[in-house]
Amino acid sequence: GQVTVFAAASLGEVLRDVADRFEDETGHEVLVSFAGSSVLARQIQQGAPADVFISANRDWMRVLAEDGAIDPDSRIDLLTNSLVLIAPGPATPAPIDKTLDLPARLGDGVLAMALVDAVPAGIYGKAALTTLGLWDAVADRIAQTDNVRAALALVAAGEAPLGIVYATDAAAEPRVGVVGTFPADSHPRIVYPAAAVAGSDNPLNDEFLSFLTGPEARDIFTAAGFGMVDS
Amino acid sequence: MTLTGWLGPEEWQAVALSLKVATWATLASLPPGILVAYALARWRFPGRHVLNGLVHLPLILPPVVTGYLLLLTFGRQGPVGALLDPIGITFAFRWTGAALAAAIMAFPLLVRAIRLSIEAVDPKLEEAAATLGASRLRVFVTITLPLILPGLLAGAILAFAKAMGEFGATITFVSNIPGQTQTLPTAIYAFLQVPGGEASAIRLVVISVAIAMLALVLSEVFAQRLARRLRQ
Amino acid sequence: MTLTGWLGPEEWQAVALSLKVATWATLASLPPGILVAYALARWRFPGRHVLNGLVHLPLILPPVVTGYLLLLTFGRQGPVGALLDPIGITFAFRWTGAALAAAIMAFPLLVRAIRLSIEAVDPKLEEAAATLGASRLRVFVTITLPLILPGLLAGAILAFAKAMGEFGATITFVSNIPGQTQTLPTAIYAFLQVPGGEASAIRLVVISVAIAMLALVLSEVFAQRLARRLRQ
Amino acid sequence: MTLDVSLTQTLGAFTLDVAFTAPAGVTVLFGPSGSGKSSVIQAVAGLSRPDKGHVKLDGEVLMDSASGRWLPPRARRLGTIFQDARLFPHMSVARNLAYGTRFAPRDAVALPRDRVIDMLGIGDLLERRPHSLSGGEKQRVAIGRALLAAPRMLLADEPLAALDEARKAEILPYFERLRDELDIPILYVSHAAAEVARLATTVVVLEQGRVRRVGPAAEVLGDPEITPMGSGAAGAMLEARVVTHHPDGLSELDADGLRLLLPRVARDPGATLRIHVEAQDVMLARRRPEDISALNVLPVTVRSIRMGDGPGALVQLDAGGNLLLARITRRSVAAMGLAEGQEIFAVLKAVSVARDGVG
Amino acid sequence: MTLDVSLTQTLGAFTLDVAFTAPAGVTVLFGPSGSGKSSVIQAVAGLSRPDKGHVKLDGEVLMDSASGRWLPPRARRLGTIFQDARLFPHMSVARNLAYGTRFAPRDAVALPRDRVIDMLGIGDLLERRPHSLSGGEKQRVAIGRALLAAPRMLLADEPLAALDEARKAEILPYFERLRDELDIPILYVSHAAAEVARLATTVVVLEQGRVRRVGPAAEVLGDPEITPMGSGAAGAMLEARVVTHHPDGLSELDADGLRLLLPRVARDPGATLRIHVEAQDVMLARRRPEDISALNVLPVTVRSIRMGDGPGALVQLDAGGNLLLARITRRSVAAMGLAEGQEIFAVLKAVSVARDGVG
Ligand SMILES: Nc1ncnc2c1ncn2[C@@H]1O[C@H](COP(=O)(O)OP(=O)(O)OP(=O)(O)O)[C@@H](O)[C@H]1O
Ligand SMILES: Nc1ncnc2c1ncn2[C@@H]1O[C@H](COP(=O)(O)OP(=O)(O)OP(=O)(O)O)[C@@H](O)[C@H]1O
Ligand code: MOO
Ligand SMILES: [Mg+2]
Ligand SMILES: [Mg+2]
Repeated sequence: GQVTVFAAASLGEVLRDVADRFEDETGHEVLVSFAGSSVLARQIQQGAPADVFISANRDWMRVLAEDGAIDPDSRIDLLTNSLVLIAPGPATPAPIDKTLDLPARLGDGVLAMALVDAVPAGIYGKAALTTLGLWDAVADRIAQTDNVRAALALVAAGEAPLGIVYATDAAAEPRVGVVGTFPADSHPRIVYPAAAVAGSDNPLNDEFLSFLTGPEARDIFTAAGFGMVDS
Repeated sequence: MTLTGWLGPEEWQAVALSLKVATWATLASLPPGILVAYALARWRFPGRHVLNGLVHLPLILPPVVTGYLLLLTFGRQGPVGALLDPIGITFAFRWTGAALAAAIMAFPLLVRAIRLSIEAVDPKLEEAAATLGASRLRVFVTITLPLILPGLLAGAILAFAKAMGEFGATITFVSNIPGQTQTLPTAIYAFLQVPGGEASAIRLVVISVAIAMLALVLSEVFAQRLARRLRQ
Repeated sequence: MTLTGWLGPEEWQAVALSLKVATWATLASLPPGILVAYALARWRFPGRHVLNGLVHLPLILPPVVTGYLLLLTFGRQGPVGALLDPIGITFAFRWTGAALAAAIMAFPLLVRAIRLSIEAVDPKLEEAAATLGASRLRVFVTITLPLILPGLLAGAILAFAKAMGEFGATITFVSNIPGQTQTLPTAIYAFLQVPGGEASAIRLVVISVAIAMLALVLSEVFAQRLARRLRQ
Repeated sequence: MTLDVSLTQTLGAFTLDVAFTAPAGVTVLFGPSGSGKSSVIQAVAGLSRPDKGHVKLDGEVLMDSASGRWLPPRARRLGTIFQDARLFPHMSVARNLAYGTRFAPRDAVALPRDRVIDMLGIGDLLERRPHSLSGGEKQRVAIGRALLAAPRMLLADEPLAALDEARKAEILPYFERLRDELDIPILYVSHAAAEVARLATTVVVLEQGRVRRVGPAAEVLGDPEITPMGSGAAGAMLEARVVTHHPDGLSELDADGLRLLLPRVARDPGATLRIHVEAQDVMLARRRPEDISALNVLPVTVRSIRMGDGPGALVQLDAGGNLLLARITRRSVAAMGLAEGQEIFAVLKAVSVARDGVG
Repeated sequence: MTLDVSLTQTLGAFTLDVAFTAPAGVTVLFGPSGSGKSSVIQAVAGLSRPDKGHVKLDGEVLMDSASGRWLPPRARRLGTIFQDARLFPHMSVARNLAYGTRFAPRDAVALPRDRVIDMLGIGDLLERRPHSLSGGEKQRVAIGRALLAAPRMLLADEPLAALDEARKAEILPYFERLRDELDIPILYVSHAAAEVARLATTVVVLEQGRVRRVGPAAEVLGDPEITPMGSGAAGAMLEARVVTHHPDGLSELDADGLRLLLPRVARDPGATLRIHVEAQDVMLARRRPEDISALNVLPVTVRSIRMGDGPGALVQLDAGGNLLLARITRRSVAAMGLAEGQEIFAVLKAVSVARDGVG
């Protein structure tokens, strides 16, 4: 059998590893299409041949649920993530709180983030900065990218002295160091929901979804820095 | 190091798919491209500027927007998609859709090139053919078409190169499903999303550049040879 | 409903910035574009095919890759960027960088159009000017340049339209800083990322299409008029 | 076969308003540059649309503004030959020649391909490409291409104008052969007097978009009223029969009783041909001159004398029923005391005629 | 000013290998199509690079393969006039004319603009665009443009070839005025005999890329050996002085004692001009003919008789020191018993010369 998974781009490598493991164990084939959550959501609205959708935020999953484009019964909150402040090279850790002097640390540089009103990582980051009262000081110094990986790349290349990305991204990029992790209560909870797509009567959907929450997948996800929702 | 050894099976698949998509996109857009170019070059009709604008739209719009428009039109729920689906023609999420997206994005380049060649054909030769009894269509097929071959070729290769590189509209319209719709550019994108994927991305970039360059150089050489043969 | 009322101040800023970026991208790429087109059209030199290939690269590569390459080259840490930064020329995160990205993406289109016009100029006129005592440069400025004006204009408008729509390379290279580098396409992209953003996106699409169409139609009309004046 | 043309057409500041009938043979449209010759051809060929009028070929209506009938060029089957041969550059000569053949109606009586190729002497060119042909060769192929489309009529718009003298001399005989050997009427545009004189059966003189004169060639060209227009054309056309060829390279011809000696003509004894005698090559003498190099001394009667505005005069002569024109000075007219009805002699050098006047 | 040319150049299958010296006046490169005339002009102008040889103008080396010296076209200051006028389509006539002026060296003695415009009669065209000019007007502007660049020499490659007879007749006098009124040497390409005869001071005859003959125009054109090449050219050139204009429209001229009557020439009494008498327009008579229309009967002495391959013969005559050629039939030579040294009469119609032989 074969199962087609539409997954948020930020799940990248890790989901492929999980899919490989699934294939090894079951002999089924997994096709993963990575793109921005919004692109995938719209495609599912238009009848994309996806069996399972894993979104990077709850908004798009909610939109699809309201449209009846996913099977509400199958919906689970799969993963959590955290937000970190990164800098090029090995970073000197600092507490991330109201006292953080971002402008000083930026110098004449910019703060790299994903689009702060559009892309989930950017939206979370803006929320966190606002909560901490740091937003206004840097609002016009933010270099926004179309996805979180591009923000990561800006810091990795040394073009931006600071950036806000997911912890999982930072862990995977050796050229950046983590300055600190944003307090979990400074932003809405970062959740990756997953669900079977309505109209997909693929018998493997349930098996794959439960595999995602199973122990083998859990090991891979946590090794990459994700948290599991149920833990 | 063989090419197959250097590339993983999935990457290899992306190369093959890109070639297929770009080839079909180019071939399939030739007939409408020629027609539109001919109309723009030779006919004076009310909607001329509008048609010209429409053709150029994909150049002006961000590719993602073009992709969305394609999705809204040719998706299963879309007006055209809903029409075609029952008779077995599906674009959304198929390689055919990738070809359609690539064709539409490359269309302005193709039409421009062909239009310029048509404008360079002396209408007097076409008149001469008409006085010899050839119908409009015959004149076109036997006189105009052979004379614009060099320009046609150049335009086709340009379109092919563009089709090989098309990303935004493609990923938005047909997604990025390995083996089905994952072309070279979407594969490169996927690699760039993955930490440490740069090496793989660069490999694919090199391949796609090599293919397009080869096509470009060959077309230049061939077009020059053709042009020399036609020089009166 | 006035335009300013219809658009928020940030959107309005994006329109203005896009116009600025596209205008500068077009103007600044004209001189090198003309030079490269002239070289490709008139000179036979060893690296000709390589140059031609290089010029076409931005067409072939996924825009994101072009953006990364620009970042690696013209970023502050990049070899060229590091060289230029001390003398006050910065591209990274500036509107100038957006213009650079747009210019490079539009360059193949510009060069193609100009090259074709140059190839259509009768070298005999240039020879005649030389026999009258004009140096190569004077011949170019007084004869070749005026004669290719229609093609130049067409190419420039095409480049302008492309620059108005450029997204992938721009956002990757200079990201999206409102007021600095937030062009129309990035604004459109941002709206498309959030549920319910379509209406705003469509507003911006309409504006960008209107601007580009206007430029296209004007250029067609103007080019035709020029061409008629030159017809011998 | 008769072509009946009546056209009104406004072209920018220029107005074409002509009506004429072209009978069998070669009808030459003759007139200065800008007089509307090409415009007529375009309209007859169907390449432009007149505002008013009709074109009829042997009663078949090719176009008629009254009835709104309009045949497109491809349906008219008028073989058209242009000044610039307009060969298809991407085809070999053979394929150029064959081009029109396939479009000809099945029942059209086409000339045999071999005969056309032979007549035009293009057998050796068949595999060549147009760009490698000389201007004269190109025109011959263009003529062949038009003929092989089985046209009902030929239109030729200054087919020789772009060629130099040598090439002109090379092509002209082919048109004469078309006229003499084929039954296809030809509408031929020219503003070169020699061409008109050699080819024309009928001449239509155009001036500023209007027909100034129509008539049989001999009449129009021999009319002192009309000839000053194209002064070189002034002259007479004699139909002559080849009597014999002399061993010293001269040919003896007979034009209604006039005996003429000319440098060898390329026709067999018995053949008829036409000779163009330019008015300025004719000298007049009151007494038969003797011991002169000119071989042709013809007794003639003065029919009319037309004094020009300048120093010249044009004298119309009757030479045994043939019409001859002589251009001499007014001073000579006075000195010789020429008057209508006077019997004098016309002196004609053999080599004067030889140049390009025999066809 | 003398142009010294020596060139070897391989062009595809064609080899050019010429050397000649062009003295002051008009040097005409004369020869059949494909003989290499244009190739010479191109090399002299600097528009092509010969494999070997040199081009020197009054001792200044424009190019020399031995020393490797090569002046680019712009530095040669040779005003070049092409067959297709090559006016700049985006400039008005005035700007076309002015184009070369600004590049001329400060110390170059340029012709006054007004004089050039006047001489060429283009004063009314200054605001027009090239595309609205007739072919003849275009060429006049092209000539003016070349002159106003203050050239040290003029090169003209068949400047009249693309024009019809009327236009040719319109332009030719301008070249004659250049020759007669200016001190600029001219290298002029033509394969039209009449042009050569009217313009040439020196004639260089080319054949298949080689120089067949160089010499003063009168000598080369009057040479029966050379004239069959361009048969129309055969003839004589007489330098003649205008004596007076008669009220009946005739002009009386004097050529070294020969009195000639021609239709009115456009020169004042006292002016000298040259008359081209074509060999075929000359009739011979053993006795002075009387009561004839021809006004010019000249006593001449037969210098040589050259029998042609055909029916013709070319007779070289001495007319009071002037050279005349007559083309007659071999039969007449025999009938008249012509022999070298014989004293006979040449008969010349005034109107024969009138056509295009006076300049
Ligand atoms: N499409 C047109 N628009 C405006 N004027 C035109 C057009 N076609 C022809 N004319 C004018 O009509 C007149 C007649 O042109 P035409 O070409 O028929 O003359 P022609 O007798 O063939 O002259 P030539 O001997 O120079 O070929 C010219 O004055 C020309 O400028
Ligand atoms: N670039 C070239 N390559 C090959 N052959 C050439 C080239 N240029 C000239 N030729 C050949 O050289 C010969 C002489 O050409 P050229 O143009 O000098 O002759 P021409 O005397 O000017 O003839 P025309 O009277 O027809 O103008 C021709 O056979 C021509 O085909
Ligand atoms: O994975 Mo996302 O949709 O780029 O936040
Ligand atoms: Mg005409
Ligand atoms: Mg030549």
